[in-house]
Amino acid sequence: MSISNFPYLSLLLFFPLIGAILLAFIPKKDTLIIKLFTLVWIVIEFLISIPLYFYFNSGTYNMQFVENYSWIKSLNIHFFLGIDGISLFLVLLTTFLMIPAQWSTWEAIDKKVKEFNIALLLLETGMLGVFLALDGFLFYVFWEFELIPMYLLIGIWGGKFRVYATMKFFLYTFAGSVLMLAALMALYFIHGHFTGIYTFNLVELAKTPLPFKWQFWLFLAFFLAFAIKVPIWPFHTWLPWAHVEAPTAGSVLLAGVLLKMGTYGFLRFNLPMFPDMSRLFVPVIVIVGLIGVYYGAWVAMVQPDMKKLVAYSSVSHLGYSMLGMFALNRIGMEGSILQMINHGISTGALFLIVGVIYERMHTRLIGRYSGLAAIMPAYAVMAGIFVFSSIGLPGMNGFIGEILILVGVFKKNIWYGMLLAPAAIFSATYMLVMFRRVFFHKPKPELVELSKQGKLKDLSLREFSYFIPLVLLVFWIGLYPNAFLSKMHTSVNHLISQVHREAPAENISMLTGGKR
Amino acid sequence: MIGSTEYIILLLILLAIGTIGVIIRRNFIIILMSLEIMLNAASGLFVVGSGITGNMSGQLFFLFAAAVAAAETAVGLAIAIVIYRKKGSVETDKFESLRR
Amino acid sequence: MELVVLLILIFPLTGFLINGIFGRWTKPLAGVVASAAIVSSFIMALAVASGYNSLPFDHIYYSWISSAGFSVPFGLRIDSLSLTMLLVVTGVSSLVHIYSIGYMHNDEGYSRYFAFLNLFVLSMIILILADNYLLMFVGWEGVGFCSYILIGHWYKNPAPPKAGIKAFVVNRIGDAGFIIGLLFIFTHFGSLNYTAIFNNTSTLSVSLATVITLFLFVGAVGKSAQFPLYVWLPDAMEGPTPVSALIHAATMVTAGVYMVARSHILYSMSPISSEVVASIGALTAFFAATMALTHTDLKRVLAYSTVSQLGYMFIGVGVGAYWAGIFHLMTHAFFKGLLFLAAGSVMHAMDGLLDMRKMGGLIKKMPHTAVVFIIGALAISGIPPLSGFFSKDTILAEALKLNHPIIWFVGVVTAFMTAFYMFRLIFLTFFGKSRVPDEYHPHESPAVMVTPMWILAALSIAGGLVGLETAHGIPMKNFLSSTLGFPPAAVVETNDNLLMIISVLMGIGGIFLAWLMYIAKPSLPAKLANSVKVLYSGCKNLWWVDQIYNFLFVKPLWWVSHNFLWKVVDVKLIDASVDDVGFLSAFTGKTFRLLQNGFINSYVTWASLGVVVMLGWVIYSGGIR
Amino acid sequence: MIIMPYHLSDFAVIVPELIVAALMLILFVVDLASKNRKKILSSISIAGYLAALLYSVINFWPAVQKFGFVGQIFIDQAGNFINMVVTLTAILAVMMSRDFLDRENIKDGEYYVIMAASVISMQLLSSTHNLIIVFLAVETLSISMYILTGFFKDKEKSPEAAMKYFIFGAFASAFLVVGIALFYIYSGSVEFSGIAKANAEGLLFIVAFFMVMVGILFKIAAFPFHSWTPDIYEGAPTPVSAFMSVAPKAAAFILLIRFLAIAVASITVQWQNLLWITAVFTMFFGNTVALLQKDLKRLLGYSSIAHAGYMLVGVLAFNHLGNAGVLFYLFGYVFTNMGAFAVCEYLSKKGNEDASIKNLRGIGYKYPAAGVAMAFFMLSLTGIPPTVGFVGKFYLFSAAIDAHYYWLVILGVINSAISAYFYLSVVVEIYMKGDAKESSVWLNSLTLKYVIAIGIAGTLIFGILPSLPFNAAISAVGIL
Repeated sequence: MSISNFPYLSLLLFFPLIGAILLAFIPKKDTLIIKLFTLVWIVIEFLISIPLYFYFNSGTYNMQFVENYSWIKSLNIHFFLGIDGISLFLVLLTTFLMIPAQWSTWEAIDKKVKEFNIALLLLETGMLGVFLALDGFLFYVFWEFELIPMYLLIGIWGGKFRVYATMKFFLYTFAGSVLMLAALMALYFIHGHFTGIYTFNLVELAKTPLPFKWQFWLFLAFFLAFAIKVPIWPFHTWLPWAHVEAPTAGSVLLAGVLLKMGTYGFLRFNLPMFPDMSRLFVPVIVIVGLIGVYYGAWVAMVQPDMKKLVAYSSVSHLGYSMLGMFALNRIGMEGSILQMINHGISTGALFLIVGVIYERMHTRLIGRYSGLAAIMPAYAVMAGIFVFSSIGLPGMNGFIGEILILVGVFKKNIWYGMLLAPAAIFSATYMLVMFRRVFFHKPKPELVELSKQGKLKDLSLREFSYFIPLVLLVFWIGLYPNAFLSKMHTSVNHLISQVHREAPAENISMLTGGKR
Repeated sequence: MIGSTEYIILLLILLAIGTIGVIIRRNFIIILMSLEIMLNAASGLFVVGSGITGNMSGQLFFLFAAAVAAAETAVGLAIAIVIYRKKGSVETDKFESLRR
Repeated sequence: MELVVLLILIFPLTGFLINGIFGRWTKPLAGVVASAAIVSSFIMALAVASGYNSLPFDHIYYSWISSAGFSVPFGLRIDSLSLTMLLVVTGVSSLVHIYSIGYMHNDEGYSRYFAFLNLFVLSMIILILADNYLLMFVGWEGVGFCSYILIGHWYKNPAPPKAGIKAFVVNRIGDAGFIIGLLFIFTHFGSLNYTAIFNNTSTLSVSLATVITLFLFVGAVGKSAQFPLYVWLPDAMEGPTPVSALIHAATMVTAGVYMVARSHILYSMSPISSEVVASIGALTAFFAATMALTHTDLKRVLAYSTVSQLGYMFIGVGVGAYWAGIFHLMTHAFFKGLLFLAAGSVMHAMDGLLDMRKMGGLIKKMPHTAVVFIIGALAISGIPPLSGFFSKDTILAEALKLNHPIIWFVGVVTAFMTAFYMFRLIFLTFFGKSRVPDEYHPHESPAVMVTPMWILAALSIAGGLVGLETAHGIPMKNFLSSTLGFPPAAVVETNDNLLMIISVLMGIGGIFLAWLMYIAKPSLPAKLANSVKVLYSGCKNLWWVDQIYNFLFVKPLWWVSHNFLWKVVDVKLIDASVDDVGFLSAFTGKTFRLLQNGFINSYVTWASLGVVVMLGWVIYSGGIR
Repeated sequence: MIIMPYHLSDFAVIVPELIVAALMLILFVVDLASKNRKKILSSISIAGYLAALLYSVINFWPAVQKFGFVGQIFIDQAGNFINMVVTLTAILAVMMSRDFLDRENIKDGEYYVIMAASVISMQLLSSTHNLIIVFLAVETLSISMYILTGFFKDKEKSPEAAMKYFIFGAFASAFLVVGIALFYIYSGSVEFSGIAKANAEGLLFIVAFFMVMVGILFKIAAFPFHSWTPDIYEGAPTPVSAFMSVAPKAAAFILLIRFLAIAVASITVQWQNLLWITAVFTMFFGNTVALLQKDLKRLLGYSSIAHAGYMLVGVLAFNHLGNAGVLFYLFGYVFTNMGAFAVCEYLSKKGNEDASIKNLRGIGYKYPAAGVAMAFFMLSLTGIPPTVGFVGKFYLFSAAIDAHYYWLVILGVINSAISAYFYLSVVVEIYMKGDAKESSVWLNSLTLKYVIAIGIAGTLIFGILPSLPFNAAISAVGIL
């Protein structure tokens, strides 16, 4: 399906890696060239990814721009890349968010600039790999590979407790994903037992659902790994730590893209491959999702630290997305995917906002700020746009996602919908209370004094320019979401039809071996 | 008359003695001696084995085992000299700088 | 025709964008630009009105959301109901804009103020012209957002932003109910479009209709500040007065009434919810009136009177006389807008003072404002020739006719209280001896503020004529009934003249009592106050509703989430247990480590112990077969 | 008893051993000749090992088993594979010790001679079915290791380590001999096939099996017999502990695989239960105690215990994929572990061997190449893609899953999660704790840099393209 048989996706995937290698040769001293080089490289990467949107044929649900080379013959592992309606926008979101992420740290990161940019480029390859890989093994390789740069980003350029935070982040995700590794192998062999085809090819694995006995265990293993990544409620305690200690670029990408890998994992593994168990598991997800939504909002309300507040708000927003996804109907699913994209944009932008004042005042405590609107009006307007986009004000991107999810969940079960609707109240409260404390009232004397010294300047041209694309995207999705929804329809329909299949009866009991 | 099993039991007892010697005694030389007892017990088993199975290779293996035991003891004594020169004593409980 | 309707929207949008983006440079002209935008949109509305016999106009401009099975177009619809609302909204907004030029002329957030005022009118028009519930919800939240911004306009001092948040959040509580109702509609009808819904309501069971309408009514209660969720409106007075005039009197708060009127078919299908609407309306009317009795702040009294008048509209709409509700909505927009603008000019003159105890005898200093204020007060008290009388009287008459005697009685008592507190306000501020502290020197407001007030005063007077009984029925009734349908026939036989006389008597009685207490015997209020101590203090502190809400909801929620959810559950339970898993492995490490104590003898002992144990295990598990 | 004369074709079977034996003699002579220019010795030994390596690489294919010496010794693909692993480790060890010994001004060249002896014994170990030859090979290997461990006679730790290693080693080999003897008593022969023919399940047979297992488990440092490893790795000179952590393990594992596959097929259930327990305890012991380590060499000691545990999982799987996985893992382990020890040596100062992790602070910025290399070694030891450690673990665990050992794999996977902590705390020291102290003087030895380079190259290349060595391993385990 690709334009020609030009290996388009591999270029997209390895282009940042090449950039990272080239960057290694630039001398460490002239940081400007390094920063400029990386920025140009990331912009080119984004330009490469744009034709994906235009050449994407939304008529068919099977994979497009497919590349399939054999990698490890003995275990039938292939280097298999491809995208469909679900992963298209996540890829675009990744390449798009890289630009503001890198651009926002031109002043913020002063020590070890070269290593920072190399880590960023490696991170981009890792993230793209996860969304493009359609072979279980390759997916796992990139799933782990993208952990390392993020680990270094938080660990080296982070805040005071960075080592604790990055270690917690890494170990927590790693523990979940090693369980997924075991499940992946089990899936490979069990699927082989039942269908005779020993493969890691995700599309193939999704073709024939396994008997329920196996679906149960495999679903739980994958669920744990992705639940930690999303993060779903009980597994979220690493997120505030990771966000508070991460540098701005780290937070933007962590919130913007890394969390989406968890939800994407559900769409690629849990739902298509273990349909019966997914259907059975919906009440659990609903309970945990609802708790996550309300818990995230309530705890965010009392956070003294801005980044922690936004981190807990991510728990709440992604709780929405999970509920939409497990409504198991087309509207809920599309709402969930759109909510992922919206969350990426608005939360990523919120972290950039926090980064701007952190760069100037070096503190994230809400208590230390007041009356910024008077000192930095343009900044206040920008912050306002993203605050209201994350609250879900109609006309902006958040609202579309939320309304679709609400409709989907409501169609699934009225009581779930009625429990979910009031959550918007709390998502408004914590955001607006934070907004008021930071931007309104008279500015504190020290702030006034700082602004006199010219330290608290309003948004510089550089900062302004990387917010503008985000604002345009916010209003574009808000006012004309069909540009995004139209691409998803067929893939989502196919996924929903997959989820509603019945597993074959427990016919072949070849698997005599007990659990040793 | 004494069947082959009694020999095996005797030798296994000898082996047990050697093992306990290694465990209890603190002095490196005594440990060397008990190791030697254990190896002799093993070689003895070979001889008994050849008695039971009737072919001669058991005796041959005894020779191998004995030769190796000798080599090992030689190296053991060399090490004893080195640690004596280092620490002035061969008590094993003096040597616990490598721990935890 | 499509273009004209679209222009009504485009003008405020361009006004918003010009003032919003180029605010810093168009500072002096911001007021003029904004007003021009709204006036031209008003003219467009008039153009549409001129061709009103070609209504209803319904056009879909583009498909907004089209997910699988859930398709929501961006469509506008004009019928007689939305036309009336459109004219009222654009008309009053233009006047308020012109008034604001004068009122806000030395405010440093000048262009920002006008930008958001335009955005407000835009959202209100979207709300009115929407042809489906979701687009109405867009307008619904849009006005909520603009009211948040405009209330918090003077963000420098602490109170306005807090009031803004309170307004937004309380609206959001209502909106949650509205969304649920909306979801019910969608799941049942498969579409949110008015025509699609109202054409096949036959499939709808009464119980489902009740559930839908009740949830929609929760939204209306939130937006139109009815009983449980009215607390935000009095605090909204923190914003500039023209904002209160426009948003909290004429347009936004009436959105709830409009929504109920718009879904009149659903409400008429379920008697229970109509009963709930009417009784909530009555309760709110009476309750708010009691609070207005003893309040000393000029704008707060008007705020409570708005809540009370909204109660009346809900009575009208609740009992089934939808046209009466809308009619009162229109007249209320005129005289309440007038009262607020007048209050604004008083405030402008007294540079911000609102406490009536420090006013008095201002009529000499501000004749125009005083006269205009009196006209407004007369209208609201329901004194005949003015518009208030017609709309309030019809509502009460309809209430009685449609067999709601208790509601009628409550309405009548409230009418008496309305008249009393309005004229208490007038006598305290404009008549009697001047208690103005000397550093204030009140003066008449400039022409740009007075003229809009006079226009509104004229409308308050003439507005009622539309409701006059003429040969072939009441013009307003016929006009509105084309969309709202004629109200059900009277159940209880009443003679209209008697009703009219009763309501007029209530108005005059209220005025007389106010005159008696505040002009004739100024000492009377004090005596009365301590004679009925509890009741008085109840009214004084607004029945402690705010404190109750804080105590029941805000404080516990904050405490639970801070001390329990965050500190205990998040930190102690989940996070600690995650770290414990780490410590568990470190702990096993410590125990295993004891084996490595450096003594070779202990190594060998452990090894031989291992041999024995393993040997035993191998023999035991394998068995000597 | 006809004594069959040995003719020329038999020697064709043991060519690798012969090459290294010749090397040993040459070294012996050159050592006497050269007064104190000892570096020549290391170059010769590198050349010698390279020759042995090339030999087994050249005639690795076709997959045939050539027997010699009355069928007691043979050469097949598995033998060649292990030979490659051993000689490669020897080359890297020699390259590591070249400047290291010079700096510690150790002048006696017997170091290289004894190392050659141990290489011969390991080559022999991997190409015989006869338990007596196994015993001889294990003993020569152990003795040479005792000597190499105690090579730094005048240092504080080295003699103590040698002493401990000797006592524990002798103790274990005693049990080995007793086991062999009991097998002989029971089945009348000392060859794997002969023992298998006895096909017995008697108590004595099991005791015999168990005694032999003690010897083997000691060699691979499995749980009950592991306590020597950390002390010896810390005490011994770094190149020796590096060499010791890889080569003997490789020989021991191939021996274990052959022994279990052929000799004791009759009591499979027993030994699988036994190994299950041993594997789990080895993994947990190695990983959990390593969490608390401050010294890098001791940490690598505990990590080698843990990796023995992972390999036991592969052995337990008892299928082609499992055995091939073990071989591949050993192959990858050479690069990763030797590289890690090389970096550890790189940062040790003259005289004191103290290699505490604190010395690594900030080397990521002072010596970027060494920092990145160490980071990748740690990732490979944890089993994170794109490294050879990950692919190795993947094969081992998937083999175990194929053999329905679900709980074992889950425990194994949890272990690699635990191990992530201490491996990454090394990376934390390298990158995240600020800049390096000026005082850290590094051993500037060219060959050491080559070792690190080969290590990192091997770790990454075989991490991304594992099929070449893995196909070799799969065909090697075809005919054990």
